[in-house]
Amino acid sequence: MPPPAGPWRRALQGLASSRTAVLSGLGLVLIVLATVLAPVYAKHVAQTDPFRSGLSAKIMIDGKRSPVMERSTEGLGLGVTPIGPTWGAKYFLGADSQGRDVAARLLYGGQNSLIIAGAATLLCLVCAAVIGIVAGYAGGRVDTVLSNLIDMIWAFPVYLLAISLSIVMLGKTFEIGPIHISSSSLVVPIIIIGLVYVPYVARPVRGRVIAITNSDFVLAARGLGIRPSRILWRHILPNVATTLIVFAPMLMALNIVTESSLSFLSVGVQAPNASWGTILQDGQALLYSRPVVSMAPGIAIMVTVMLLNLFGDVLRDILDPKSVRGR
Amino acid sequence: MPDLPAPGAPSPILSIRDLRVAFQGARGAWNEVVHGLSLTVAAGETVALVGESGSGKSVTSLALMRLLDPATSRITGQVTLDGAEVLSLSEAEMVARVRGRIAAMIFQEPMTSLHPIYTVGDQLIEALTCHRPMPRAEAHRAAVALMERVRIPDAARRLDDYPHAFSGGMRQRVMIAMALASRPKLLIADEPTTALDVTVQGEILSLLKELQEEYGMAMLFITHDMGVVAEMADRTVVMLRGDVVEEGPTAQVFHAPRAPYTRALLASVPALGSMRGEPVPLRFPAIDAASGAATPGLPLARQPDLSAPLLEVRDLVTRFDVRGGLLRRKVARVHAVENVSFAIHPAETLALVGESGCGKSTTGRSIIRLAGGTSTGSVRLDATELFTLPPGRLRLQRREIQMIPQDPLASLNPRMTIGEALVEPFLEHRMGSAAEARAKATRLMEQVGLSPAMLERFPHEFSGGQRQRLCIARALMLDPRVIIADESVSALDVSVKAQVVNLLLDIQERTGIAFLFISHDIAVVERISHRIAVMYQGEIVEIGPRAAVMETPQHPYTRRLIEAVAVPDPARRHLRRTQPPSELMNPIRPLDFVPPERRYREAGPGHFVRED
Amino acid sequence: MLAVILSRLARMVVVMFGISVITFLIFFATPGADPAARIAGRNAAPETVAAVRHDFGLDRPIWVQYGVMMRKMFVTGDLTSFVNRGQKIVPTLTAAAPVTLSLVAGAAVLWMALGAATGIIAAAFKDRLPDKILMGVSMMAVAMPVFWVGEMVNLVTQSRLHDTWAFSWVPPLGYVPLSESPVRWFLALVFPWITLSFLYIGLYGRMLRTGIIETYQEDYIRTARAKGLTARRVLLKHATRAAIIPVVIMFGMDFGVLVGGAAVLTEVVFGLNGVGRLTYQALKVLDLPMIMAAVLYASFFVVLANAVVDLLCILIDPRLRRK
Amino acid sequence: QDAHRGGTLRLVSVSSQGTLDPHVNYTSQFWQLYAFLYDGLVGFKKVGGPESKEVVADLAAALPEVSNDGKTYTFTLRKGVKFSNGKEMTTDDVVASFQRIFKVLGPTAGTFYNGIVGADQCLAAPADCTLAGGIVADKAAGTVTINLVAPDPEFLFKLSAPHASILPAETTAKDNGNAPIPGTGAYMVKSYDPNNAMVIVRNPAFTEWSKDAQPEGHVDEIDYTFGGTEEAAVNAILNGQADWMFDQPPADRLAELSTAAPDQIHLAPLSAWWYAPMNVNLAPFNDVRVRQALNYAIDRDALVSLFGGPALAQPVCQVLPPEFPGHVDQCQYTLDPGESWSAPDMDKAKQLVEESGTKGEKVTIVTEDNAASRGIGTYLQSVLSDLGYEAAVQTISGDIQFTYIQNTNNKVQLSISQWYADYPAASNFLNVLFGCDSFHPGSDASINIAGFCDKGIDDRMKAAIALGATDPAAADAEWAKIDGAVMEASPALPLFTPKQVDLLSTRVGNYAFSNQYHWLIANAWVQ
Ligand SMILES: Nc1ncnc2c1ncn2[C@@H]1O[C@H](COP(=O)(O)OP(=O)(O)OP(=O)(O)O)[C@@H](O)[C@H]1O
Ligand SMILES: Nc1ncnc2c1ncn2[C@@H]1O[C@H](COP(=O)(O)OP(=O)(O)OP(=O)(O)O)[C@@H](O)[C@H]1O
Ligand SMILES: [Mg+2]
Ligand SMILES: [Mg+2]
Repeated sequence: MPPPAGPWRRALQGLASSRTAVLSGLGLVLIVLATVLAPVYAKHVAQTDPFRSGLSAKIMIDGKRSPVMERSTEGLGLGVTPIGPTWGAKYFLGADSQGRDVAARLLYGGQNSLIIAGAATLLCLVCAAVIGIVAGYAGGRVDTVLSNLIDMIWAFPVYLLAISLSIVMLGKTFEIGPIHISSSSLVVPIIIIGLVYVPYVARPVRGRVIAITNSDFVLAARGLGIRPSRILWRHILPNVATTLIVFAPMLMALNIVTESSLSFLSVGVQAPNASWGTILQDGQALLYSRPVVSMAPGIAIMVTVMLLNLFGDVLRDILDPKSVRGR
Repeated sequence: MPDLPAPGAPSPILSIRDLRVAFQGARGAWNEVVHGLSLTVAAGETVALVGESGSGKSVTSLALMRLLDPATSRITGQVTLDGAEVLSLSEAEMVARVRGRIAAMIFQEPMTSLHPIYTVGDQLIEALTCHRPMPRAEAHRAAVALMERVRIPDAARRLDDYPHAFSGGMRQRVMIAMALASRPKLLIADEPTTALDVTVQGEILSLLKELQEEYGMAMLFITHDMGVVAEMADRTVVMLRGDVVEEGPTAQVFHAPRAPYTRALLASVPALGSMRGEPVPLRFPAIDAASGAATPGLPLARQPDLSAPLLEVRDLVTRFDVRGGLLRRKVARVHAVENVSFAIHPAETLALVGESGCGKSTTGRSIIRLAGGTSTGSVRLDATELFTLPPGRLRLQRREIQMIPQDPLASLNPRMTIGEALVEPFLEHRMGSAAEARAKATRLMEQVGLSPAMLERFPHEFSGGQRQRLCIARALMLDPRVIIADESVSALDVSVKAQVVNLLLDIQERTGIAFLFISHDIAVVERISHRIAVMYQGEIVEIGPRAAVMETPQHPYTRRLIEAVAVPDPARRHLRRTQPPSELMNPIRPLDFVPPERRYREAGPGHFVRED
Repeated sequence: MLAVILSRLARMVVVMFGISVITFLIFFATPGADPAARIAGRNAAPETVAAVRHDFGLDRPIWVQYGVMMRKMFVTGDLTSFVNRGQKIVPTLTAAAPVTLSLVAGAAVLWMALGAATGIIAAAFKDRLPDKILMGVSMMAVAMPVFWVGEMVNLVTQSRLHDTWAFSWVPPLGYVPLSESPVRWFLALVFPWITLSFLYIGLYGRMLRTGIIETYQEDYIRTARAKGLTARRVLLKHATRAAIIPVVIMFGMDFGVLVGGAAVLTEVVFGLNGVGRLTYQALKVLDLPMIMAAVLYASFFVVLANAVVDLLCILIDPRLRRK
Repeated sequence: QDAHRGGTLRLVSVSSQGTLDPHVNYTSQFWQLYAFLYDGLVGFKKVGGPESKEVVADLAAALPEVSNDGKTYTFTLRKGVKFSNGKEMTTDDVVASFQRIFKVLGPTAGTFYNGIVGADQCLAAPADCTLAGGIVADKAAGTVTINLVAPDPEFLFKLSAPHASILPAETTAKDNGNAPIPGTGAYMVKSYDPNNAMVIVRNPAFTEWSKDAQPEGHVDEIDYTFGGTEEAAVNAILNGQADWMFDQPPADRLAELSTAAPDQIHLAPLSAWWYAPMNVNLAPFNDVRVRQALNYAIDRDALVSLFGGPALAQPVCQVLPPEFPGHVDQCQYTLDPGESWSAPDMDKAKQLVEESGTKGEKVTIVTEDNAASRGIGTYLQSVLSDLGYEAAVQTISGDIQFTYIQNTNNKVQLSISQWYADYPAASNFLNVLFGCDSFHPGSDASINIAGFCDKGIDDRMKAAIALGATDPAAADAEWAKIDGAVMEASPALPLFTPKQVDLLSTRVGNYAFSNQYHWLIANAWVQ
C-alpha cells in the first residue's frame, strides 16, 4: 500500500507537478537570490557603493573619462543628466539623480521591497486571522464591533496614517523590549502596508470561520465534549489556514505595489536606503531624460508580481479549487 | 454477452457498442473507468443500469450525451442514438440534433440541477423554445401545460417562482417536465430518486412510468437501488467497476441471477417484510463476493434491559427562528421538534423514522443540546437532567451519550488524521494516557473492521462506508452508554450498508449499548430496531415495538411510509397508482402559532398512536 | 424598508464617528501639524500665533474642538480650511466630486465591459491561445503600479509622441466639466479612464474567468447542456450570470472606495482635481478640516457601496430573497 | 492705442496658495498677482532689472516726507483713484487698512508693522485695534501721517509689501478667504476656486496714474489654472496649451528645454538662499567645530549639480545673496578661503570632527519631499557618513516640514530650507534667520531654525538696522561684517543661490523680471 499522503504533502506534489508553479517558483527564487546577492554585485561587479552620492564621480567609457553627472553644454547649458545605461559592468542601467548605480540599487532595493512586502503580508495575515476568527467565532456584539472596525480600516486613508506615523516616528527610536524601532526602520512601512489590506482578508476569513463553526465536524467535536479553546485551536484555525495561504502570494503582490505607491508619496523607505518604490520615485524625476531609471524597477515589480500571481493561482487550484475568487 | 435484439425487432433507439471512457488524472495518466460497455435500448423499453457507487453508471450516461469535458476525458466505441453516430458528431450537431431532441436527461440531484437564479418558468420555456422556436405566449402556455402534466399544483402561478422555493420532489418534477419539453425518444434518468424521500420517490417513479407510456419514450434508468429496478425496468444491466457483469430481463435477473456479484447484491438488499416473524434484530447475511454464497445472518443475542430507562426524553420541543429581510429580524419559526417523548433502555435500539425534514436529526441533536435554536423539555440520562446542566458539566456528560453524525465526511476534520481524531476526545476527557488512547484506537479500528495502519490517513482517503465506521469508532472511544446514530447507513451502497448494520449489532451485543437509530430507510430499520418511532412534521405520530408498528401500522402516515417503499421483487410491482403529489415543506409557522394539544391512544402493548 | 435604511444609517454613523475620532486624534498627535503656526504664516510674531490660536479655537479642549468641527461640517456647513484660509470645505468637496465621479464612472464602464469580455472569452477558450494571451495581459495589468502606467502614458502621449498623428489630439492634462464641453470632457478623460481601468480589467477578467470555470462544474450547467442549449447560450446566459455575482460584490466595494477618493494616484498623475487629489493634498499639508471631510466622505461611500452591493446581490440572486 | 493690448494669458500651477486676502496671504505665488491687483501707499517699481528694488510712490502722490528723526511719515494721497467696486479711495480706507492688518492677525503684523505707535495694543487686542496716534488722517487735506515708535530705515519697504495694501474701509476685518476684495490695481479677480482656477480681468475703474507704480497691463484676461504636475505644465507650454508655469520646470526637463526651446526660457537671479540650518543647541551641532567641519566638507559644486547645474545655481558660503544690499563676496569654507568657493576641504573637516570627538553620533536630516530637497538631503547624508557620523534622511511633506523643523521640541538636528527676501534689506536675511528675536523655543513659529542666538552678534545687528536709517552705506558695510561673523559661528550650511527659470510659451512677449514680484505678468503681452 502506498504511504498515505497528507494534504500538505499532496499540495507540494501538486506544485511540483505543475510546470507553471515550478517555473514561477524558480523565477521567484532567482529574484530573491539576486537581491540577496546585491552586495556581491555592488562590490565585485559594479564596484560602487550604491548608498553614496556619486555626484562628482567619473567613469571610463571607451577609454575616455566622463563624469557620471553630465552637465549640459548645449543651448542654454541648463540641466545635469546622469549617465545612461552603459550595458557594461559599471552603471549597467545608468545612474540616478545622485549619480549612484541604478542596477546595484535595484538589487538592494529588491531586498527591501521583498522584506517589506513579505513582512507586511505576514502582519496582514496575522491581523486578519485574529480579527476574522474572533469576529466569526464569537459572533454577536464582538462581531458587530469588529465588522465596523473592518469597514473603518477599509475607508480610512492609509496615507494619513503613513504621513503621521512617519512624522511621529521621525528621529525617534522606540524600544519595546529588545525591539528597536527607528524612523528609518522598515517597520514603519511594514506596519502601514500590513494594515491596509486587513479588511480584504479578514472578511473572507470571517465568512469561512462562520462556515466552519457551523460545520459538522465542529459540531461533532462539541458532541465529543471537546473544550471550546481546543476547538478554536485545533479545528478552526487549521482550516482557516488554507484561506490565508491562498491569499499570501496575492497579498504579497499587492503589497509590493503598495510599497511603491507609498514611496511614490515619499512615505516609506528613507534615503539613502532603496526599495523598488523609491527607485521608481527617483526615476520619476528622471522620467523624461533617463526613463530607464523608472522602467527598471517598474519591470522588476511587474515580473515579481506576475510570478507571484502565477504561483498563487496554482497554489489556489491545488489547495482549494473553490475558494477565493479573482484577487 | 448482452443479447442483441433479434432481427426484425424494432431497431433500438440507443445502441452502445464497446464504450470505453477514460479520464486524465494527475500527471496526464489516463484512467479508464468504463471498459467496453455494450447495451441497447429499444423504443418504449425501460432498461435499468444498476451497480454500486463508482461502477461507472453516471459516466456512461454522460458519455452518451457527450457531456463529459473533452479536455480531460476520452470516449471511444460506438454510440448510436436514433441513427445518429453520437461520438462522431460535432458539438454543434449534438446541440442541434441529439441533446434534448432524441435524448433528454434527468439527474440525481434535483436540489442543484436547476439554475438558482432563473425562475422555473424561464428554464422550462428555454427548454421548450431552444429546439422549437415559438412565440413567448405560446411557450408560456406550453410550460404551464407541462407543469400540470408533471402534476405541480397551481402551475401557472408557480412558473414565476425560483427553484429554491420548491421542494426536492417538486424540483425533480420540474426537471422531468424540462426533459419532456421536446418530446425526446429516450429519457436517461440518472438516479432520479436517490436524493428523495421514500414517499416522494414513489410518486416520482410512478409519474415517470406514466409519462413514459404516454409519450412512448424509451428509458435508460440508472440506479443502485434494487427495489427501484424491480419496480421500473423491463431489462436490467448490472455493472461492476466499469464492466457489465449481467444483463437480461428484470425478472430473470432477480430470480435467477447468474453472476455471483448480482447474487451478492440481491442478498444484501434489505427487503421490507423479510423480518416478519423475527423476534429480535437480525444481522444481514454475509456474502462471499467471489461465489455469491450467503451465510445467513445471526440474530442479536442480547436482550434489552427493560427494568429502567437509560435515556428518557420528555416533551422535547425545538424551534428555530426564521430571520428575513436585510435586517435579519424574526419573521417565523420552524417547529422542528414538537413535544417529543420517548425512552430508551440499556441494550435497546429505538428507531426514529420519517421523511426528510421531519425533525429526526434535530431530535437527536437536541438530546445532546447541540441543535442550536431554542429547546425546552427534559432529557434525563439515568438520573442526570441534561437540560439544566451548566456547560462545563454538560461537556463532561457528553461522554455518556454520543452521536454518529449524518454526514461522516463532513463531521471529520479534514486536517486531522484519523488517529488524532480518535485520540482527541479520549484525552480531552482525561480517560487515560496518550499511549492508552493510542492502544484503544488501534483496538477499535480492528473492531470496526479497519486496519490500524489507517490511523495515519486523512478522512478523504477513505470510502463512505469506511468513514461511517470511523465515526462509530470515534464515538466508541468514549465508552458511551447511548449512541445516537443519525442516518448512519442511508448513503451507503447495499453491501456496505449490510456491513455497517452488522457492525452496530455486534457492538450492541458486546457492550449493551443503547441506540437511537435515525433513518428514513424503513427496510433497514426493520432489521435493526427493537422499537420504532415514526415522526411526521416534528411530532411522533406512532411509537411501539417493531413488529407492531411494521405489521399493524395504525397511523395513516406510517402506512403511507411503508407502502411507498419499493420492493426488490419485480413480481410485486405496485407503484402504478396515481398518487396526489404531496409537497414536503418545512414546518414553518408564524410567530404566534400555538401547536395543538395531542393525545395518544394505546393500540397494543407499548404501541402508541397519535389521535388526529 | 425604512428599518433597513435606518440600520444602514446607524452603521454608517458608527463607522463615520469612529473614523472621524481616529483622524482627529492622529492629527493632534502629529508634530509639526500645529495649525496656528501654519495659519499665522512664516516668521509670524508669537503674539500673532497666539491670537490665531485663540481665534480658531485651537486653545480649547480637544473634544470641544471636535464638537465645533462636526457642527461646522454638518450643521452650519461653514467649515473652512486651516491651510487655505477661507476655503469652505463642503463646497470644495462637492465641486471635486463630479471630477472623481466622471473618472471612476467612465473607468467603471470600461472595466466592466472589457473585464467581462476578457473573462468570458478567456473562459470560453480555456487553456487555449486566446485564454493564455488574455490572462497574460491581465496578469500584467494587475502587476503594474497604476501611477507608473500613468506616468508612462503621459510620457508618450504628452511629450514623446505628442506631435505625431496618433496623439496630437490629446488635450493637456486636467479636467473639463461635462457641462462645458462634452467632447473635451471625453477627450480629457480618455487616458485616465484607460489607466485606471487597466488594473480592474485584469482583476475582474481573471475573477470572472475563474468564476465561470467554477460554475461549469455546477450541476445546473450540465442540465442546461443536456437540454440542448448551444454552447454560447450556456456560457452567456447560464454560466456568466451566476459567476458575475462575486464580481458585482467586488465592483461595489471598489467603486465605493474609488469614488471615495481611492483613485488618488490616477488623479494626481493626470492632474484631475478630484476628491482623491484633494484628500492627498490635504494630507500632504495636514489640513485637518479637509482631511476630516474627505475621510467622512470616503467612509460614507464605502458603507453606502456595501449597502448597495447587498441590494444588488439580492436583485441578482433570488436565493437571497426572503419574504 | 497699444498694439499689444488684449488677449488672454494662460498660467498654470500645481496648486493654489489659499486665501486671496492680501493682508493675510504670505506666498510669493500670490504676491506676484497682488502686484497688479492691489496697491500700497508706496510700492516697488514695476520694471525689470535692478531698478525693481526701488520704492516709488503708488497711492501716495509722492514719496513721503519723513520728519521727527525718521519717526513720522506723511503721505499725500492721489486723487481719483478708484477701487474696482467703483468707490473712490480716501484716507478712511488707508486708516482702516492699517487697522485691518492687525485685526485679521496678518502674519507680519508683529514683525513688519509693530513699530507703528499703538501697534502694541493692537497686537494684544486685535479686535479693538485703532492705532491711535500711529495713523493720523486728515481727510480734508487728503493726507495720512504714520508715526513710528523708533526710526526704521526699512519702513518704506514694509509699506511696499502687499500686507500693507490699501483696501476699502468697509472690508470685513477678518480673513476674506476665497472672496476677492476690491483693489485699486489694474486688474481684479473675477473668480477664484483654489482647487481649480482663478480668473483675473481688467479693473473697469482703473486708469493708469503711474506706469512705474501700477502700469496698465497688456492682456485683457489672465486665466490661472491649478492642478496637474510640473511635467504636465512643461508639456502644456511646449504644446502651446499654456503660457507660463509658476513652478520651476523639473530638473529632468532642463537639458531638453535648453536645447529645444532656448528662446522660451528666461533666467533671473533671485534674492534667495538655500541653506541647511544646523541646530546649535543639539549634539553634535552644539559644537561649532562640527558645524564648521560640515561647511568645509560639502561639495557645493555637487549641490549645484543637483539643482540643475551652474546655469541655475551659484555656490555660496555666506548668508546674503549676491547683489543684495550688504553683500560682499566672501567664503571661509573652501579649500583656499577667500572670496569665492573652489573646492571642499575634506582634510580640515575630518580634523575638526576628530577634535570635536563626536564621531559616530547619529544625525537625522529632515528634508522636504521634493526632488531637490531630497537630493540635497541624500547628498548631505553621504557627506556626514564620510565624516564618520551615522546619518539618516527623513523626508516629509513640504508644508509640514517648514513648521516641523522650527519647533525645538522636535529636536531636529539638520534640515534643508530656503529663504526668499521679503524686501531688499540685509536684516531680512541675517536678523530674521539668526536674530535672537526670531528664536521661540517650543513654538512651530520660530524662523531662527538653527536656534542661533549670539548676544554680541544680535546687538551688532540691531545697531546696523539703526545705522541704516542714517547711513545706509555704512550699514551695508557693517552687514557684510556681520555676515562673516555669523558664518564664523556656522549655524547653517549655505548651499547655493538659485536662479528663477521662467518657461514661457512662444507667444508671450515683453518679459520683465522684478526682484520683488518676479515675472511682471501685467507687463507682458500675448499679441
Ligand atoms: N470527471 C471525472 N474525472 C475523473 N474521474 C471520474 C470523473 N467522473 C467520474 N470519474 C470516476 O469514474 C468512476 C465512475 O464514476 P460514476 O460517477 O460513473 O459512478 P456511478 O456508478 O455513477 O456511482 P454513483 O452511484 O456513486 O453515482 C469513478 O471511479 C469516478 O471516480
Ligand atoms: N439550524 C437550523 N436552523 C433553522 N432550521 C433548521 C435548523 N436545523 C434544522 N432546521 C429545520 O428543522 C427541520 C427538521 O430538520 P432535521 O434536520 O431535523 O430533519 P431530518 O428529519 O433529519 O431530515 P433529513 O432526513 O433530511 O436529515 C427542517 O425543516 C429543517 O429545515
Ligand atoms: Mg452516479
Ligand atoms: Mg437528518
